Amino acid sequence: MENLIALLVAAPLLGAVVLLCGGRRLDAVGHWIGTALSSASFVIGVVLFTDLLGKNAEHRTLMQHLWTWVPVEGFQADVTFRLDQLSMTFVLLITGVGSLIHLYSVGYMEHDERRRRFFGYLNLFLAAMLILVLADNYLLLYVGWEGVGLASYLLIGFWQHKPSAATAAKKAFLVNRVGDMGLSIAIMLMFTTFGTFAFGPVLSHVGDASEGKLTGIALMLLLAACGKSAQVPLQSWLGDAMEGPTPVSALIHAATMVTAGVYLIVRSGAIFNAAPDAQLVVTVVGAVTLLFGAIVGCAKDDIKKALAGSTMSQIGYMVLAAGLGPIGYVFAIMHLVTHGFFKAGLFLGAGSVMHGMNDEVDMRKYGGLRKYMPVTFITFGLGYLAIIGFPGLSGFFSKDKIIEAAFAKGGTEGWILGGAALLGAAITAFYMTRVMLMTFFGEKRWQPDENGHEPHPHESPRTMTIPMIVLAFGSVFAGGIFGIGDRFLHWLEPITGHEEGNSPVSALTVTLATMVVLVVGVGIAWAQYGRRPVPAVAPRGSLLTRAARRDLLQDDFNHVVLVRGGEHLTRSLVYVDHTLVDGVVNGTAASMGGLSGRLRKLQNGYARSYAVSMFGGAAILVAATLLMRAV
Amino acid sequence: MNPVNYLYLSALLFTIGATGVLIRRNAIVVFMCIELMLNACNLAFVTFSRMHGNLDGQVIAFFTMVVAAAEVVVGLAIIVSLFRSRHSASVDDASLMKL
Amino acid sequence: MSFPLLTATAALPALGAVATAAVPAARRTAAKWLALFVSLATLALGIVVLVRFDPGGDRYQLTESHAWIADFGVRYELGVDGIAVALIALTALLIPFIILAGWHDADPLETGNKRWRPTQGFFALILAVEAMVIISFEATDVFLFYIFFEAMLIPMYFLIGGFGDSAHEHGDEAAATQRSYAAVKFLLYNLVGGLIMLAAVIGLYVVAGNFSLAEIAQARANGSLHMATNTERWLFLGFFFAFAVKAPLWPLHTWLPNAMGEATAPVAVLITAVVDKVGTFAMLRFCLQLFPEASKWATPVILVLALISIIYGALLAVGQRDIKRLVAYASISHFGFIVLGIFAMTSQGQSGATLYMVNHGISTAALMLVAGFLISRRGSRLIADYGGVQKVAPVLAGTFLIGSLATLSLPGLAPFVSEFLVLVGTFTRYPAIGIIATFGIVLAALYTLVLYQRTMTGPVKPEVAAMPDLRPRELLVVAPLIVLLIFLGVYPKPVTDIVNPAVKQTMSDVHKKDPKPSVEAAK
Amino acid sequence: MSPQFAAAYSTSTGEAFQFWVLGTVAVIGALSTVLMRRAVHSALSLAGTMIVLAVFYLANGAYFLGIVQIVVYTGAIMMLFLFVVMLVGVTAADSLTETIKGQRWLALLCGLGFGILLFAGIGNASLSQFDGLATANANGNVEGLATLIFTKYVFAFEITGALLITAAVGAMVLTHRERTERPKTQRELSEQRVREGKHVPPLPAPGVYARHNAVDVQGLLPDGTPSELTVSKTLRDRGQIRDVSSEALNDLRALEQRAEERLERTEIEPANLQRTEEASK
Repeated sequence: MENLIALLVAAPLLGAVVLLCGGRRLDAVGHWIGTALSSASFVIGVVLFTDLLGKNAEHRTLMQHLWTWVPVEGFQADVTFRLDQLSMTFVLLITGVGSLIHLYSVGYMEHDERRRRFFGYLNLFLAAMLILVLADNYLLLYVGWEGVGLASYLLIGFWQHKPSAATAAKKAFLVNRVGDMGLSIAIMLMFTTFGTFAFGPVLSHVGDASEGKLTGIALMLLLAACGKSAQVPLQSWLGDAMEGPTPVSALIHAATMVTAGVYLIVRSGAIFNAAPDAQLVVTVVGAVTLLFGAIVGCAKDDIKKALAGSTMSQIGYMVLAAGLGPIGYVFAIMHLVTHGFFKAGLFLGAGSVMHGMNDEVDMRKYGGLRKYMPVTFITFGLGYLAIIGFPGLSGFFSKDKIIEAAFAKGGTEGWILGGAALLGAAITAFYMTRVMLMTFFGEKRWQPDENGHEPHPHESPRTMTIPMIVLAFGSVFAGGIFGIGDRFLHWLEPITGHEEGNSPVSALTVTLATMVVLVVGVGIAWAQYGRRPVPAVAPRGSLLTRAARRDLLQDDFNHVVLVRGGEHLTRSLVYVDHTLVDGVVNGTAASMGGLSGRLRKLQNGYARSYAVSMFGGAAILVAATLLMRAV
Repeated sequence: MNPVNYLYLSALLFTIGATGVLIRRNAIVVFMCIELMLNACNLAFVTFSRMHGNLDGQVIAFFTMVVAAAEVVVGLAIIVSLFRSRHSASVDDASLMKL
Repeated sequence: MSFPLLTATAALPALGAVATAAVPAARRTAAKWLALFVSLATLALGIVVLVRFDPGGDRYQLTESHAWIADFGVRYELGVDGIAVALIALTALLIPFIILAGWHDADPLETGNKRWRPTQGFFALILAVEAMVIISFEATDVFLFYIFFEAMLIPMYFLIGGFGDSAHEHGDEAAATQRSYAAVKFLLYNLVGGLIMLAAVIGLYVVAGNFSLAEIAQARANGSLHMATNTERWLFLGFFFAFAVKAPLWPLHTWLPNAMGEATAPVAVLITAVVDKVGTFAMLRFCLQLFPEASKWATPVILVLALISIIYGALLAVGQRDIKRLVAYASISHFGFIVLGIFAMTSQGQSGATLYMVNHGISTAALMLVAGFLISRRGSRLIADYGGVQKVAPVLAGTFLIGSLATLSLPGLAPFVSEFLVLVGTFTRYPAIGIIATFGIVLAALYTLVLYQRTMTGPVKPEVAAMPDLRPRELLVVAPLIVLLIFLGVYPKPVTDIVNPAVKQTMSDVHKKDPKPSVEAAK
Repeated sequence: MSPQFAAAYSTSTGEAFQFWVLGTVAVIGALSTVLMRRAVHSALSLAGTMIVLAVFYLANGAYFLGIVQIVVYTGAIMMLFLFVVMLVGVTAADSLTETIKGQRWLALLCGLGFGILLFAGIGNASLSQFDGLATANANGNVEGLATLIFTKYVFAFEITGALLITAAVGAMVLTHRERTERPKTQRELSEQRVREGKHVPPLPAPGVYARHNAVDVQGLLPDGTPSELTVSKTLRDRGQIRDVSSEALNDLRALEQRAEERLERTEIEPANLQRTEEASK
């Protein structure tokens, strides 16, 4: 069975190689090859999953050693895959949602002449993501980590002819690189502390290391997670990443890749557990992002950017949960999986809307679409209900647990974190209702574009609706399946560990409070967008709204401080290099030239002059000889 | 009188000759000064010969004379052809190496 | 006596150079094929060396030793350790690609003139450089090394000055001026370095009485050759200066952007991927072995210089407007990493540095050669003159992207392994330096992606609209390099296996041990 | 010979007297070789010095060299010098003003320094031992020299021969002017002159004035202007034409001035009174 693990990665990798190197010959069948190979990976994943289910909880970790990667004195990195409950969960999520989105893309990208390459990139992404979750050491994880970054870069910038897409892709990669820097420093710290960076030895010897070092490692891991999972302060790339095709946003920037940070934190749980200070920082980052993303999501008129804000916020929940330690790990992952379903569904729905609306993304130009695209409306609606935590749907089970866990942290921290999570739930209800109302309800607000083409909203083809329906099912039932009877908890507990916190408030109170804020959020949204018509042009809005539209000015800060500052720095350095460093050398050369110009005058061409020098030289030689004799 | 005085005389003549080479511009005079230097050397050789009691010094002086003769022949030929082309016997005029 | 394999490996390209130069003016194509054939034959010999080399065997293998200048104890001594073998293989590997990439770079503008034979000259000079570089890697006699270390400058000077890139924003005349400026600058910088090294070489002879690396190192190790502290330091500085110029290390780097910018792309690759490696290689082989104490003494300063190189080179690369100069500054940054790895004095650092030399050679070759193909199509080196190339020439753009990704050390591609090893090796001993150096990887992403974005993406500029995609010859150059980048990124073991024993030796030369991890049990 | 004897070695009083007198002459000769403005004078001074040296050779027991010095050096080489001086121009006197900045001072400084060094060197050398040539010259000086030259130094001697021959050939090559075409006959030359319409009659004779009847004075044409054609080409090329056109006027003016000085008039125009004898130089 172990030997199948490599196949999980190999199938999409093969797809990527074949599709990217295959050339035009494969244009006709490329998308089916890609879909087939990603589905193959899913099937292998299911086979392995059933295998794992058939084993005892203690024997559910499979290892496959492939080859020794970097063997250097005192430094050993292997290509070894590790399949345990945690990675299995991810494998299924990635390959499952991934395959659905492949299928969806067949329809969505139908008119794109570079569809083959798109599928190649998607397969590349799957392979990298699988390496990320299957890696048995941090260095191999790093390969997947950067690999998904690359795939994300390629896919965000898929429509490269649009400068905005190219810029967004570059920005995503760069911000991620800052996070990667954290990961590499974390690995280096691990190496100096433990002499290795394989999961097993590192995580089992955490107790022997000093807390200072562990805090350092943990904070660096958090930095990495912030980059990949778009957490404050490295969140700025996610909104721009929506420049990519919508399936990409669904798969990479909602369901899978952006959750890699949560995976990293949960995977390194042992380290975080031993570094309470770092954990506190994790929860703060999670809470801040949760609110940040939610606020941004409220202000965006671009449907995908609103969803991106939501993604940020939801991942904030997960990070918050992960920061709570063993109380929250399981719920972080659970929310991650359910979020994978409903957010992918929402994005695919958004893609379907755009598909029918000539790629219009401004929600103020939608309205009343429920009549035109019923399937999309229903699936999107189910996703909506799931994300706001409507009782009985997926989000309810997972998010509720996280809020509970936040309170269970105890003390003032618990109240603050729990309060933030509750507030986030209210805002989530608000902005998601807003999206729902602006898109599917109310009067139609679209107009002919400058070429006179009026959009003709229509339902999307079967290849697109089927994945949406499947995901909608996931959005509705996943939470129940996982949550009822604590199935998910029992499945993951051997890996992450679990402990019940001592919550100052009962679970029922939390649930009730959640329901109340939910209703409040929906109500405010309905009052604002449901009762009266939505203006087609955005009103100026309050200061907060305007700031939120600009991603709470974080981008402006980046622009002024990092981009402008960087430009000035590089420009002045170029100047310094040219005038100072090179100037010293050129100055030396020039002074040499001047000196020789002066010395050249001694060479006046008169033989007698030379004779004097000769004679003088002879005299000096004689003198020297005599002196040597005398001495 | 100590015969070393011949050597002092030789040194004096040599120095005068060398200075002459340096300060005169007429190629012929320069040549004469060179001859003077050679003769000064010859005097030293002859004196050394006497000092050491063998004739080797004189032989060297003899060779010097022969070489001087050859040198004068070629040198004067050069001066003559130089004069033909430049209408001057000044060594300063032959300064093509000048900037 | 066995077959002198090392001599043959160096002599073959040398003879090839002579033969290529002798090809009549009209038979240009024959000269090209001859040069390619010779370089391939050299590659074959290089592979034989690689195979015959036994990583577990003696330190120096395939040795040859003949008296040369007996009066000064100069011997013709050759021998290779793992590091040298890896670099010889790299050199032999890259030259055929350089020749193939420069296939049309030296075609004469007018064919009538029988005495005008630039093509023959170009390829002969490349082969001459190859011969000298290889023998520099092989020489275990300091004097022998010095001679070829310096002699390399002559063909390089002509290659830079004589066969420049005419794609200059201010026209041909400005290009010619810039070119001769660059060539002279290259020559003078390296000559100054070489001169100082010569003084140190002579000093070494005065102190040690011979030039044999092995003998001196052994005598130093067993204490029979004692050097006064100051003497050792001065000699070390003399050697190091020359290598730092060649490498090039900040602030001695300014010749590289000029040289790489003005030379044709294949020659630029020759400079940075092959010739400069002699500098870093020599730091490992000569500085550390001959002057271990002085090396340790100078380490802090050198590490700081390397760190400055990394960050400074990367920042300047961001600020460049010219594709080739950008790659040059990127190389400066990378050489900073190599030097950092060497002087971190840890196994990981030095293995990483050696691996880095190989990988940097391949990755820069890939990036620079594709950049050269790009430039030859548009006739401009300015980044601003491009845009949207991806749309018209996807294969070119794809290979360019892979080259860029290799330059930014993407995991899975070869440079990542080496860069990470260097960083880890540095970090274990000097955490602060390791962390600052890590900023280099962010900056690397910045400059490569900005380059890619500005040239390849965005709306198609009218000037590039008719740009043809990679031709078969060009693809033949790039594809193997990319395959190699991926292969060595995934499976660098063949190289590390060869390098590790040599690094172990060097570590014992400087009497340094790797720092122990604080939690040993985890291993 | 014992050291005591060697230390006491001294020459006869006669030789000492001869040395001091003739040595002074030699130094004066050398100095005037350097300092005389005319090359002829230099040459003659040098000849004098050489003869003195010949005497010294004789006094030092180098009889053969002494004779050779007189015969070859003074007789042949110096005559060769004089010959070339004549060829180049006897009358030409060099200006002794220095044209190269600092050259003279440097030369004197170097000369002085070198001289001091030589003197110091000789003074410091242990030159007390003099063997004399009594034994060496026992079989006669010429025989002794011949023995050495034809045995020990025979190879050098042969090479000297080769050197002399080479020098002779070299001198010929240097001074010989290759004729690249057949020389024109007199007839052809006259035809050419007629064709070019120049100087059909013989060239005019040099000028004849009351005070100058030399070949280097230009003759006057019928209109009174001097003509360069009247002076031979060699003199023209050397620039040795004497300009006497304004001499008579100058003389007249000088006469007038003297007359005015006597009459105690003061207006003097010195500039115009200069004789322009060497104006052409």
